[in-house]
Amino acid sequence: MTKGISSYAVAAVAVIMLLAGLGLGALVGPSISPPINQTVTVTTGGQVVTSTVTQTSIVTTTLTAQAQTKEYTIGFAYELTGAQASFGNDMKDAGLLAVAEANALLEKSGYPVRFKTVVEDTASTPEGTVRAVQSLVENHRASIIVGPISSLGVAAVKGYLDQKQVVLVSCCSTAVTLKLPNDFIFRVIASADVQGKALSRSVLAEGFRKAVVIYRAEAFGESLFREFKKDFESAGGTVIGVPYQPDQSDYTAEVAKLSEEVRRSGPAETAVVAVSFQTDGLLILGEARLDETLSNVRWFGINTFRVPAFLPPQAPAEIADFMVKVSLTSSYTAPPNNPRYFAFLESFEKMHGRKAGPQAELGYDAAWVAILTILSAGTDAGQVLRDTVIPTARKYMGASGHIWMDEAGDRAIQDYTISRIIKEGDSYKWIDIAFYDASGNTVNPLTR
Amino acid sequence: MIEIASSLVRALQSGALYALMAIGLTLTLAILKIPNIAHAEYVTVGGYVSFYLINFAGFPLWQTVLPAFIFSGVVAVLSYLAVFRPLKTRKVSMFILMVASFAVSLIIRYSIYTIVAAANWGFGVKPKVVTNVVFRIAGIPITDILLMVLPITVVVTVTLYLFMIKTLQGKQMRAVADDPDLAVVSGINVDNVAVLTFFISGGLAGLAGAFWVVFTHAHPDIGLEALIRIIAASALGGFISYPGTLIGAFIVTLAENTVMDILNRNFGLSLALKPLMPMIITIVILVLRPAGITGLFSRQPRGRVAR
Amino acid sequence: MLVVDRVSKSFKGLKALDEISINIKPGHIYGIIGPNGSGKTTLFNIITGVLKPDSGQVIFDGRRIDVLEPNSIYNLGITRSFQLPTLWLNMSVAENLMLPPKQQVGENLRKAFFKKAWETQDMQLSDMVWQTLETLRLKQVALNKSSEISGGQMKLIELGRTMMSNPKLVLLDEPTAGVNPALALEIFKIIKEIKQSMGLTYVIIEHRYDMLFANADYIYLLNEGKVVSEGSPEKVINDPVLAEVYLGA
Amino acid sequence: MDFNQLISIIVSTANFYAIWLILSLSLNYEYGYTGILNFGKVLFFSLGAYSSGFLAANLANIMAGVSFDICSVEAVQLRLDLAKAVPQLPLLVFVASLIMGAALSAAVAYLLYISTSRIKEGFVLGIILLSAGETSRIVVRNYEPVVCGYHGLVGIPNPYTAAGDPTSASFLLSITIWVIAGVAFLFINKLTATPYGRKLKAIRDNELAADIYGKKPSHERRKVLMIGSAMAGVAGVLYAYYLGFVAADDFTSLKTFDIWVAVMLGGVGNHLGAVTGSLVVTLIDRGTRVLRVFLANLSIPLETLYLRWIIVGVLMLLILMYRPAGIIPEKSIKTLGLLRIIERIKREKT
Repeated sequence: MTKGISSYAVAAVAVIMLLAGLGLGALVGPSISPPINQTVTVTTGGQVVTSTVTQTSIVTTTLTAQAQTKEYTIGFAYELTGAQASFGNDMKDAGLLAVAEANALLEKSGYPVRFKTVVEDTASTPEGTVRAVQSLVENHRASIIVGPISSLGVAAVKGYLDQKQVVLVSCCSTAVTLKLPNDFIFRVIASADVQGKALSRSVLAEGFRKAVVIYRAEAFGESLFREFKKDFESAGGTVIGVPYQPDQSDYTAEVAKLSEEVRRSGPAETAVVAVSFQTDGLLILGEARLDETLSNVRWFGINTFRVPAFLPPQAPAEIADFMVKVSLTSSYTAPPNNPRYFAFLESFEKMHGRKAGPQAELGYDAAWVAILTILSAGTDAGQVLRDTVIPTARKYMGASGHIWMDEAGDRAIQDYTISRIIKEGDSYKWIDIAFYDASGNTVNPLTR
Repeated sequence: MIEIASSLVRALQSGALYALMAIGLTLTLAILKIPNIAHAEYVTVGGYVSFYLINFAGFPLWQTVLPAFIFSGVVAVLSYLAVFRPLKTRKVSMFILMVASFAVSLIIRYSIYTIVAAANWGFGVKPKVVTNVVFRIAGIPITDILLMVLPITVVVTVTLYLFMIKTLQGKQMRAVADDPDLAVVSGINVDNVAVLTFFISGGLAGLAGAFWVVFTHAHPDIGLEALIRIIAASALGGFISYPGTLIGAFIVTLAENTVMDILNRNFGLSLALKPLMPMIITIVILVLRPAGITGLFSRQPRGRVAR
Repeated sequence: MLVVDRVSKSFKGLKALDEISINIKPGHIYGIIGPNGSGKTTLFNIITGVLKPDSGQVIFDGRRIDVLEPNSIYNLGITRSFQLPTLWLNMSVAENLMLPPKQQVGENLRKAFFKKAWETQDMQLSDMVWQTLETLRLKQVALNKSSEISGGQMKLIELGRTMMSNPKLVLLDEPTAGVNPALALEIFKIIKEIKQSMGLTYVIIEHRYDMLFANADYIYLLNEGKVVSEGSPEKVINDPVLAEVYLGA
Repeated sequence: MDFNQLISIIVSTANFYAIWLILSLSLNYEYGYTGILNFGKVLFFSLGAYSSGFLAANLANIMAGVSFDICSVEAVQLRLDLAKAVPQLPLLVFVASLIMGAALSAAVAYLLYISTSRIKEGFVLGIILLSAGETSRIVVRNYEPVVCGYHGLVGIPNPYTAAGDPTSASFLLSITIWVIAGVAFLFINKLTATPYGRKLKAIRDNELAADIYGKKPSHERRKVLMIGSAMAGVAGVLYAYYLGFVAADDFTSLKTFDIWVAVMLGGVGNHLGAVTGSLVVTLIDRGTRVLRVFLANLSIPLETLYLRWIIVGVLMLLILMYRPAGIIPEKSIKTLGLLRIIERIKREKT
């Protein structure tokens, strides 16, 4: 008899402990870091008085209030640890730049809106992304989420965001399966098909009809390879793929395979295309350097190669020399000579003391789209924001070009500039040689 | 044929490095009965010592080897003194030691993460010194890393072997491996032996790390990434055999390079499946040949050992 | 009752048992003596199924048991104790004693859910445990964790577990090893008591020959895996082989 | 902080907590009670998730009579549309997934156990399970037909689509998750507070003695591993439906270690320990996120992102050294018989 009671008592205690623990966590959490959109900052003269009030209550203050500043929180969910950490940190910093710029402009104009950022780490895993986004939405009341890089992360939070009605603007997710209309997911990058075509056309434009592609065996790399292959073969070319598991520290076997495929297909008329990120790209180039065949063919790469991390002083000069030797040609997501792109690069370096990494312009644009959306909507109601993103983005000219979103909330047109690395004296430089015209699917050389 | 030959050369190169990493794991397991997962982190520590000296002090690679050895050895000894010794005196089970080593590995790895982030070194950066091709045999590149690592592995192996059988300390180590209680009774200071074992195994891992970082890149996860191969190599040696571990390391890399190459060539198996190889080796070895291993793991009751 | 028929066992070429034969009849106390390494514990391990013999067979109540698993041999009625106590260290003394009884309904995965099915049995069990605790004078530590009691008490629990399992044949491996002389005497007294009251058969390995010779009905002297002398205590004690074996003369 | 915010924090934390609780309970049943070193917990967890994704995707295709590639955007749209058109369907698929997830995990556990029956050492079995988990992850991520390989399977509909609006549907799902976790707790509690639990502990504490005293260690271990894996499979199904998404890349061995940390912190061999341990791990996750933002506001230059892991590591070491039994130490299984002995001893003392 007593036995039965104790078993249920144990269960009851467990449940009470669970609730108490959760309640404690929830109470402690926000009280350490007060939710910002409930904080009203009153600026009077040079003095700033901050008082926390509920949204409906009226601010009463003895000081003469000149203007009430409304503060919105933009939540950044980026890959700050794990496999894509170097990527995620760049995106986050680019986004922070956008918010700083926006706040400076708003302050100058005296418009009573400010933006606050909260950064959370997704640990480069789907579950980590869910936890990060939940914390942003619930602990910090983020009006809009910017990030993450990985399509898996975006896919993992899609259900949650649709239910909570919070808009997410992703910088870099390219998965085709997320091309769904009427959801809360928006992407300032074109899905893989556009980039695949641009890459394919840039190879074709140089007269190659054979290509060997070494690519990351994950969502991004695989879809890009698929689209590349489709377009390249439609133009009468042949493509061989060498997939590799990303996040390893040894790619010798894969590079040897690549070399073998190139030799088989004829080094003179074959282009090597690398679909890699920064860390694996460095390893692959470092290994390919030692290979005779691969040192004497033309290389093409995606935009990740066109970053300072591949050049001295951040990387050994031998790798940069190799890139020059094989005339590595890379495309990046911006229209040629876009002043905003160069302004972005400059401001980034000024703010963070280092050069922007691959695709950082997309992180910058994603944050700007989020900011402009809130400003145009004038509210942080999720439904309204969702309907505002597409028209707002269409009006925005970003560092990565014009962000024309289709009905699914994905970028429909992407500008690509094709550039090649050269060595001038002791320094290495990327020069723009052509641009990709998405509407005609052609590559046009740049003439100055 | 030439492809097979060149994959053999590649297997030899990374096999020698994995062998250096795995020997230490086998040493601590066989002598002290500590399954030290944190062993992989000593590789990372050595790698970062070498990376720092190369990139910020302008050292050539060969000069970074000794500092990496000593530094990693010291980190290993510290982890022994701070964690494993107190636990050992409590006579905890091998499993508890493994859990503790997992905690140690978390602490070391994320401390490195913190340092790298604070110093703004970047993740996945290539050190300034790179591998170079010294000469080619029939088109197969022979790199300077291979020419450095292979002799070092041979020298280290032979030295360690001689050390174990000729010197007093080596004999003590073997005595402790055979029967720790008996060793205590015969007047061996087990604690000194343990410190020495940790210094040597941590040092060897650090030494391997110094080369490994040049071969790959500087990232706090390089040790973790190598861990499965280290375990597989050690498993092939039955977790106790020191030459077995050596051969095991070569078998693992052989499977990852040559066997994978053959599978890819003849059966169209995607190279993306390469990381399966060490896992499959581990499973097959443990399922087919558990006898060599069960001797080590005597059936200890959990908690305090009745004695 | 138990017949060990020309059993051999070797470890890495070392012969631990060399065609050994033993015959145990019910209702007696048998003693097994011999120097270290003479194969006494190996013999127990083979009888209880922990080890499989290289050759020969073990027959219990007309049934060949050397092919069976330890748990099946136990269910036939053979139980044993160990020289180094192998208690369930994270459990209390009382629980250690509650475990041995056979056919506990509550130990069945499917029936465990239905408390009614096993409650009465568990209550009866507690009475048995209580009695055993009384016999062994262990009540004061009944609720202690079995890793936190003295070595002598551990030996008593080893003995208690054999009592709890309602066996026909009990093999005791040095029941008084590491125990003070007073308690050792006590232990043999208890063994005799149980033998009387429950009619059990005992086979005892013991280094304290004085006690064994005083209590056993029949002695086997083992050396290098063979029986070198057997018979009544008086016979074995006067056998010159005994001195030879122990003094190496 | 207003009430709704508090509620939503509790709800989402409790969802993860409940799923983690099922895993910790099952691991505690396997390790804490029976001493099985299951380093491959994530394998059985993932099998549950894969079965949900696989069933949801393929049944939707079959229902609609189309043969889309389950990974295509059309198929995703179809799944979501079909759920709205036939609102009972997702609930049905959910129940089917629960059954299939549990059965598949148990079956795989069975096969793995009998194929390694020659191995007597638990440590070796643990390493085999660990390797098996990683192997299955790499194979599934490279093999599209299961759950779309590296792309992951998007659009597993909420089982309570019939409820109408997404908020109440997801709340119903949350309640389902909690109820299942509660049932798991009661189930495992009732199962082990018996002579059966005592027998398992005997196998754990000393396998040889248990064998000598007539318990069948290998036999019982197999059953325990199967039941524990089935529970993990159920947790996997709940996880997949909660996220509405499955990807093989989510199931790295680090997840297994998270569960181990929870069990070791909480205290092995008692279910309250698992309850507490997974609560601590959950709160560390939320807590360090808050702490990080707090420290960032103080503009301390140190990167505190990695602090969480260092805290977990230090906490584990402290527990192992100073409180080896965990936060809540193991207690005797108080069956009626034992209670009677306790009573008698009390009576005798007075």
